[in-house]
Amino acid sequence: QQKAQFQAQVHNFTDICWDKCVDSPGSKLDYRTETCLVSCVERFIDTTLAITNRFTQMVQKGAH
Amino acid sequence: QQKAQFQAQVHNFTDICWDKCVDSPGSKLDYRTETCLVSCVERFIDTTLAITNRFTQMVQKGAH
Amino acid sequence: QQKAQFQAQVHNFTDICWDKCVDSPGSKLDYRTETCLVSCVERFIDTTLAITNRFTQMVQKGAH
Amino acid sequence: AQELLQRMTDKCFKKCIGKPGSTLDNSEQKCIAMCMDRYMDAWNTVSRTYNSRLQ
Amino acid sequence: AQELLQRMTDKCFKKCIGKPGSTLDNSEQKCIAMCMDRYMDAWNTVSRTYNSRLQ
Amino acid sequence: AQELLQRMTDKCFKKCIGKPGSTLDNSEQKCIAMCMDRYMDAWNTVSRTYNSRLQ
Repeated sequence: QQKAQFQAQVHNFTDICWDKCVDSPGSKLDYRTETCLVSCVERFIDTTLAITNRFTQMVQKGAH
Repeated sequence: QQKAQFQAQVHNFTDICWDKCVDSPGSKLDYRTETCLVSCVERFIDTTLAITNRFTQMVQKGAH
Repeated sequence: QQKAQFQAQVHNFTDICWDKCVDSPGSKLDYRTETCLVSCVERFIDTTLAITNRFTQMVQKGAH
Repeated sequence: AQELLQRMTDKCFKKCIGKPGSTLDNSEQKCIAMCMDRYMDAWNTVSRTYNSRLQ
Repeated sequence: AQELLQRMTDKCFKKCIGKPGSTLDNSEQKCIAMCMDRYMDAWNTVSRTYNSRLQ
Repeated sequence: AQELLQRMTDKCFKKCIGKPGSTLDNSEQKCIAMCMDRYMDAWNTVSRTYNSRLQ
């Protein structure tokens, strides 16, 4: 079940990062696109963490 | 369960109306954006009602 | 249940092909739009088959 | 029909309502009615095409 | 809150991260915080409007 | 693999088929094959990156 969740996330990230990084698919995955995909996943996870942390703080302060 | 349905609709409306009304998020929810959000929800509900009524009439007349 | 699956596909195809073929809805479904919708469904099914076949071959050759 | 109504509402709201105003004005109402008819036409065309492909 | 967090993350990532770089830079972090606040404002406005319409 | 095939088909149909014609022409077929390979590359890159982040 953990594997299913991992795969669901990979599908989701691939969907989002494909749109951000791939214009027209070429005959190879070039270096630029690969770097973009790696950064996209990393920054998406950073964004998720930033939002979750900030939200938790707000809830604890009762601001929401 | 009614609360869950209400919240699901709020998520859905926020998604649609965010794209219609918010270009770049500013330091406050300005008056213009707030008005747009309120109208967006109201007009979306109007659209739903208009479509549902018209569809019901069609089904009753056997036009579909 | 087969009927439900058929209808789910029709909803899905209509969604995709509406975006590809209909710019602004007119007072009739004109010939050009109708032709586009028919081709859109046909080509989408072709694409699905092409991708599924190629994927199956890859799995059989152990390339993936 | 629930699924059809939902998808039709989403598509026609996006097509017909530019900046939402204080009421659905006349041209928006006409656009919605026309969009709805064309969406059902499209649904029927797609359904027929898919069905004949399955034969 | 899970659903809210997920949708907010999707929207704010799309709005604030143009080309993803090697870190979240300062302006991206500020954009995310602001986007998050505005998204919750929007959620509350929508919720209030929908609720009063149901009365 | 069902989910992968579905998402890949959606993305590659959108990228490779402009105005759908009476057959899949040669350049569309090539585009689909290439798109499919790149989509799987992307999936693998994403999977590796996410996995190393979880360690």
